[in-house]
Amino acid sequence: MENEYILKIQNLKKYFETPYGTVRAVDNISLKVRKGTTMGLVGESGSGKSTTGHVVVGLFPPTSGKIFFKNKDISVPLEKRSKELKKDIQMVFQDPASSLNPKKIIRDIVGLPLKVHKMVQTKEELEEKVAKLLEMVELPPEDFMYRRPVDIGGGEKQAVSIARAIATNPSFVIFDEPTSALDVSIQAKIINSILNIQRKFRLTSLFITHDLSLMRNISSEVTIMYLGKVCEIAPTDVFFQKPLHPYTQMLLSSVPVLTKEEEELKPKGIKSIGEIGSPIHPPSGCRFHPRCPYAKEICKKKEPRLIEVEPGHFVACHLYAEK
Amino acid sequence: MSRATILSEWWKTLELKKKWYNFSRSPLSLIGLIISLSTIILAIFAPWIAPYPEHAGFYTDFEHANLPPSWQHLFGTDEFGRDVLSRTIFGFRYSLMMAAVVLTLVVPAGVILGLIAGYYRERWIGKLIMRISDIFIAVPPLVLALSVCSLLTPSAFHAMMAVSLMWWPWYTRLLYNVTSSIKEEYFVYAAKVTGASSAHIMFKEIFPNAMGAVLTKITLDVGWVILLGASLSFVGLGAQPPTPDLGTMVSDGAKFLPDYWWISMFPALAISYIILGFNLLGDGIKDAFEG
Amino acid sequence: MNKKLLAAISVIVVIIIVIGVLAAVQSTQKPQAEKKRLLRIGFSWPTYIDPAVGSDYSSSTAFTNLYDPLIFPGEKGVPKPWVAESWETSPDGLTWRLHIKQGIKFHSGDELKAEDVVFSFQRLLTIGKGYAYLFTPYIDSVTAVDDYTVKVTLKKPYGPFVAAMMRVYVLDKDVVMQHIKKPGPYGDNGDYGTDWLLTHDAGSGPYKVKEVVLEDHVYMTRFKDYWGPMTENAADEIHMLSLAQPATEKTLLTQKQLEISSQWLPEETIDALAKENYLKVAAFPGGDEFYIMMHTKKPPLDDIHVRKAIAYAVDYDTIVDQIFPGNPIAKGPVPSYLPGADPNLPTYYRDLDKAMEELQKSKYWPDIKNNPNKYAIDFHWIAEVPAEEKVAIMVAQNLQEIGLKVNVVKVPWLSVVEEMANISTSPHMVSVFVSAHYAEAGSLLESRYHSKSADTWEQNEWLLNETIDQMIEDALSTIDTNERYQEYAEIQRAIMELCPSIFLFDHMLKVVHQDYVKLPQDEGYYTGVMGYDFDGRLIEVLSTT
Amino acid sequence: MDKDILLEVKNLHVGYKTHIGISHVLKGVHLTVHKGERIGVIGESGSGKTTTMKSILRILPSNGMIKEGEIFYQGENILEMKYEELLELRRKKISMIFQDPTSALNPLFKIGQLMLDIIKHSYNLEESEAKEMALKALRDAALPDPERVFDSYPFQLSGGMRQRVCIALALIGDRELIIADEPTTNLDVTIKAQVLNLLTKLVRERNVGWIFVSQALGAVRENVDRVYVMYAGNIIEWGPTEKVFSNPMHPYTQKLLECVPKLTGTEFSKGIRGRIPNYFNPPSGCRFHPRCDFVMDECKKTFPEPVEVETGHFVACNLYRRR
Amino acid sequence: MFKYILVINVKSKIVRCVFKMRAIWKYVGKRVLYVIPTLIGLSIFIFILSRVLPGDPALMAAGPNAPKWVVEQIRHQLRLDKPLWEQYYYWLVDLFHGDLGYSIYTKRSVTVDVVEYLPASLQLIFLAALFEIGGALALGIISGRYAYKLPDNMVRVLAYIGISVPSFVWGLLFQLIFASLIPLFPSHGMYSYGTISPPRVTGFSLIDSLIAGQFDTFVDILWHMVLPAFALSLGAMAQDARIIRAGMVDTLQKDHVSLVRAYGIPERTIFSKYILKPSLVPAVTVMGMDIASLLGNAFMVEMIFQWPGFSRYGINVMLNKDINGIVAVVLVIGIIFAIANILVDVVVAYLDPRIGRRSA
Repeated sequence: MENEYILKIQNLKKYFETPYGTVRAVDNISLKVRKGTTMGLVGESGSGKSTTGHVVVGLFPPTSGKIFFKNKDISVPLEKRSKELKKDIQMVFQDPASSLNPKKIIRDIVGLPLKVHKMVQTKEELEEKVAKLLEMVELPPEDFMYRRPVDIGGGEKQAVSIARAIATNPSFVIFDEPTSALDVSIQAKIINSILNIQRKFRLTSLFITHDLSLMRNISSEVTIMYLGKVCEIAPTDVFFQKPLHPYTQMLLSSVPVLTKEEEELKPKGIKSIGEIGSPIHPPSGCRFHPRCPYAKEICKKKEPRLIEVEPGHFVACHLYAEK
Repeated sequence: MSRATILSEWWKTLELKKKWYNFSRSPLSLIGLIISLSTIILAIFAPWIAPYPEHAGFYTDFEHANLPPSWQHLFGTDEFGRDVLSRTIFGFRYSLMMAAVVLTLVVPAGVILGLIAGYYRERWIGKLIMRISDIFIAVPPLVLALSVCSLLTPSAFHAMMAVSLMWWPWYTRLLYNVTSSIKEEYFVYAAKVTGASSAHIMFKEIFPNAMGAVLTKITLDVGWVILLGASLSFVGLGAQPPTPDLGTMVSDGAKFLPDYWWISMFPALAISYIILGFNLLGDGIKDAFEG
Repeated sequence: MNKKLLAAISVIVVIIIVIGVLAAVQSTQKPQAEKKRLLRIGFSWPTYIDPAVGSDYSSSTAFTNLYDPLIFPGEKGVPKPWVAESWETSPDGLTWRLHIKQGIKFHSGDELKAEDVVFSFQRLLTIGKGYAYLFTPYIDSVTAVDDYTVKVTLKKPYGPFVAAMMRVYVLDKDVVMQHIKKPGPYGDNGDYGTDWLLTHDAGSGPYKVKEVVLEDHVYMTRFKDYWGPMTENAADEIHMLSLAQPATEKTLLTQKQLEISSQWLPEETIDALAKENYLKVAAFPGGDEFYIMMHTKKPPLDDIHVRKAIAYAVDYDTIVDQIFPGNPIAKGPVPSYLPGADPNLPTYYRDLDKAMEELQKSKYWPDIKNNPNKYAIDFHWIAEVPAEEKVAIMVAQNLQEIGLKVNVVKVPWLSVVEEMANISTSPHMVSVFVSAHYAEAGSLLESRYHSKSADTWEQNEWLLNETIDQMIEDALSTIDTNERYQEYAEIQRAIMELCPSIFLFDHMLKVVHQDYVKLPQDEGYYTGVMGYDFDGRLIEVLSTT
Repeated sequence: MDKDILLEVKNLHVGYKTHIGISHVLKGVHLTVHKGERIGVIGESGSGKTTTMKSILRILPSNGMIKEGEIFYQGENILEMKYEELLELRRKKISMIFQDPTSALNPLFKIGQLMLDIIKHSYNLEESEAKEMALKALRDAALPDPERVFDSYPFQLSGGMRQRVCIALALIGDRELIIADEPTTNLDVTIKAQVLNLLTKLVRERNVGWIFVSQALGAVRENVDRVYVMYAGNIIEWGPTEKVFSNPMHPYTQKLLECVPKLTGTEFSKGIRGRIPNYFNPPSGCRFHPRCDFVMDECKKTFPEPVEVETGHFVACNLYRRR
Repeated sequence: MFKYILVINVKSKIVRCVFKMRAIWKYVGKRVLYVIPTLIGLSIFIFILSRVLPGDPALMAAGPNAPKWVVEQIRHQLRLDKPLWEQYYYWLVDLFHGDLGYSIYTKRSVTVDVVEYLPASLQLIFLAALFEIGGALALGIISGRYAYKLPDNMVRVLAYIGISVPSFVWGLLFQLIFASLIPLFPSHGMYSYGTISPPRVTGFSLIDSLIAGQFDTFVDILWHMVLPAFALSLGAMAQDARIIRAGMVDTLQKDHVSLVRAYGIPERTIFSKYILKPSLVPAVTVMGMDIASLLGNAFMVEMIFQWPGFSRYGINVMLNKDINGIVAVVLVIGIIFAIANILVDVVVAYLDPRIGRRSA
């Protein structure tokens, strides 16, 4: 049964030293991603969701904890990872403007992984493969192959990023807020190509976002993070029916919606208050307690453990620990 | 495929066109281009353009010394009876050669060191490079160049070496700053994640993004190197006579102010002219890359 | 912020305006000072006013005015008794008794006595700088016999000893010893007062130090109790000013803020200034000759034919007509007016055919013909004397005509001194002015061509010729003047034959001065001894400012 | 003239002079705000929303030029006002909340300095009175510890607090119209909700006119009475909020609403092809025609006159004109 | 109890103020610590260079005619007979005793020279800095205020000329025009002839003359300073005017300017307050460094105007290969440069509250 998890994160910590103190970007989280599914990682700024993605892909070595990919320990610095592994895990980054080298043409940008992994020999072969990849993300190759990133729009840039990420035929792709900088009309297009590609390649992916509505449409499982901690993990359907953690409820209630049906999904009786704490000096106990309407004495002192309240549905909150 | 090549060429020309457009937008840039080109042409074709090319070498004609500007000698003659115009034209040659030598030495070294220092800024190698470059930036380049020159025997070669020694840190700094900001860009992350080598990332991913800044700096630096060289020779630590060095000409001619003002003032104007040209051109190139 | 900034800007504007107004006022109103006879002379720094340290032109001029030497050079450098009123020599010439003049007063008011003379000798010899080199090889001991008699014992006879004593300036022992800084390099004597004497004097001369600002000026005021003869209109103050730029000097001269120009004004500036009717140009022998020294041990100059070829190629006339107008072409290794100079030597002159002929005789000729760069000649000239550049470039041009390749290199004076200390670093050719240390041909002959001076700046020839050495030593220890001059003449002839140097010209110093200043040089007077040209005892200032 | 009308923008044409040429951004924008009415302006980035708002206060950048049109504020044309009158308008009548609170607050001045300066210029008050007024405004904006905020530099505050400060600024005195230009775009989800709640609460309490500019369709729907849809410098559809959202008429509005991901996770739209046009050389006729699925020949020629499809619900599309 | 709280309230304000100061001091301390290794590196570099490169300083020091033993004595005195590291070690030890070694050019301790000449240069640079700041502010503000209009274009062209013409050319030109052709100003030196310099108290002749009550001398010195200071300041002035202009043009586009404009702050206040201050932040950095760089340009200008300052001393020791002098000149200028750097940082930190302190 263990094999079905392609990625396992165990007690992962990532701290950054800054002149102002230690930033506890990710503080002891564990999660597992099943093969062929999409795990949604949701949180606000400072929650450590992007850092988690960066650590998994190897950009930063973990401070402590382990990451297993296909049952191999990959919690090592990037230089020590094998080429095979680098080929297998790819990432699409948040900011389309900075994701593509402005001085290169699209062909070379998409072709870089192909060249690095020696998947093409000649220039013709390269152009052929790049053309195929561009078609896959719905960019007409003749039109885009020789352009530079400055000449194309944000959505198109992100499409190129996706083409680059799938160039090596990876089995696992991390999408780090791929559409947060895009307009809704463009976002829809990009999400569609992501969905298509996932289907076509049977990709496993980690989808990082702050947008719960988007998450609803794309992922099969959801992990909610707050200030470097995991609050709740649940299958998407269950999650939207029955959000348990007060933070999750607050998050859900904050989403502005367009229709009556949606309105009904939003938890009532909880209102957003307070400010997100600082990851340098996080609140004691449960990190959410200063903003939590149900906070009790114990919340200030003891950090809640992640417990499974029903199969597949985990929550880290003292409210549920008592049961 | 041929269509693809045509397309690629088309985009390239478009790129150039855009740059030229940004550049030529300001009349000052065009003036700069004209001035710089004129000095370069004068420098290259000096022996054919200068009315008395032999005056750049060992030549004396004391009978005709210190003549004021006339049709025969547009800039007059100096205390040796040499044509100041001819020597000024040859002076461009020497000045530009100095700039060329210094910059060809300095730019690659500074750029590579800067790339390494920026890319490995957290490691000891990056820190070491930056600390060393700090040492050379700790005093105005002129002061250190003068000191180094004074400890050697004065010659054009030593002056160039001294200026080069002072100059690389500026490129290292430039590249360090560019690199350390660009290395946090996502496209560098992407290249790392996909397994590209450090060398590839430094030279193929990061460096092209610094090209504009480097090119701008090189152009502006032509002026500054010439100024520094002229200052060295003004003090007497530069090229050896009878090399027609503009700085030397100014300081030698200064003895005869105000009577024979042309001996020093025309070379002085020439220095200003060449520096002005490259300053304007540099700003134009900056516009071209940034605009 | 707004107001503060406006205020700051207006303050700056006001400052600028005030400065402008003040400048305008200043330029019309000269600063009011009491009327004085001022003698302001331009010099080039460094000037060390300590007689045991300095030895160059400006330092020596300062000594002349601040101190009294044992012997004073009279007209044409003839030695005159001065502090040493009279002297006796033992027959072997090894023991000298100097009788010190009585009643000479130091600036401190104390009387000058024998022990001060002894002290001055000892201090000079201990420190070893300045003019000490004139005495170190000869002097064995100096002692005071009584208050007014000094006994000097020599190691070997020293013919020109009397002339050399023009360089012994007497210091006030008590004053110096009061200002000694300890510890210093001279043991019990600490620094021997070198630090203090850099900006103060301890002399008995007609002027005393008022203020010294290094690299800027030496101000001296008249010493009222001076014992010696003074002209009636002697200056109240002498200001030696460090001036680096001819343009500045020109401005100062025309604004009557400078009485006498510096000694190395470019010919162009002198010409321009000579047009003003209130300015005069004085030219007088400086006691030095301008040489191009050729390294006789370095190929291709180790071949006498090459040297001679060069000597015949140089355009002497242009040099004295155009570059240094007014200077007579040299007639031999020593200036022709120097006592002991032989005026009838065979000389070299420009003759390109002869030059080619000589060059073709040389063993290097085939190489030079095929590849002039192989035997390129380095010609060093002294950066501090810009006019030398003209000579250097002209000579290079001349030698180009006979097919010799020359690299002209401008070198700062001290670097020239340094490179000439070593036979391997000495350049092929170097152009230098060398003056006699005392007014006799022997002085120059010794310092120019004796082997012991080969590693000094005064000889780049590296002649290292034992015969010449012997001849010089013999001549110098000859006490009889005529006999000595005879021997000098022989040496000069021998040197001409070896052609180790190009003898360009006997140097005439040229200064521009205001017409209200009367220099004895205007009347044809000269000493030919460096540093005695501007003697406050003799210069008349006829106007007060 | 309707006395109730607070602000009326008529046929506004605005362009920017740049070195490449003139970019024709606004092409006949019109907008009406009644007293105490809450108006929403929606549109994607680059559609000219901010330009419209800046034109109202005449704070366009120096290269912006109003080519045509009128802006009436209570019957007075703002565009023809003298400088003193304009200052009066800016000081007492209309205020604006900017998109990014970080760049909108001068980093070198304390909040207090800025507020005092503004209050003093507007009301000619004593220092202490002015300070009292500023503190009251901060308190109204629900800022904890207003004294401390007053004495802080912007960088010492969190993003949410900065935007509250901007809200406080906008509410000083008795304004009649508040323009909020995407006031929550750069904030986190939960903070967004807080700020928006605060703003709507204050606007409702004081019964001032409000123009709420936003890309977040949900937030607009939940908070305004009437909504204007902008595309490429044109108002293409407007009407009462409920009607526009439940019955969008313009093809662009329809598509746009489809693109928004839903919490209910219904089928995802394919997005709108193409992107916002280049304003240097905008499409002729209806500016949406190159992206429109129902494009007709006349769309390329003439800009469609608005048609009232139901009471108060207008749409500018040739599809409806024909009908 | 109430009283106590009141006191605390008052105190807290003071404490906050002190805290702010302390934060800046801490920041300065950090910068100083960072600069020290650089200066040590600089001293090692120039020290080794001065000892390793060919040339015999002892021979030069002894003078042209000195006998061998004098040369040896000087060699010993300069410690040139010791291994390099030992020489450096002793040099460093001496440095901590305030002794920079013996100058073979002035024949006294270099420390004395530094004390003597440095004030004159600083004084000149101070006036040049005044010119520079005043001119740059005036030109920059005019240019920024009327960006892309006629005054701006004129200032821009002037600025280009100002930057391109080397300071020594300005010096010669001014000397030619304002001292020779139109004799408004003196051509060289610090005093008119015959002026006795005021008794040395601070070393700054301007201050000393005021202390001594010699107002004439004060004016005289100032009068001598105008041309060199102006020649020195022009390049930097042009440079800084450009930076200020660029800063203003840049700030003009910022949202926060739109904000104050939207709230009815009059244009004049916007320019003089909300635009000027942010544009000054980058300008101050450059300006400070430019002022420090004046020490470099002063080398030529002091030479032309024969200003008896540190830079002219620098030229002289360099031309005379006075190794201790050269090392000292480089080091002292390095120290001044570092101090200027730190001062600039402090001023910038004062102008820009974001730098150097950050609320936790």
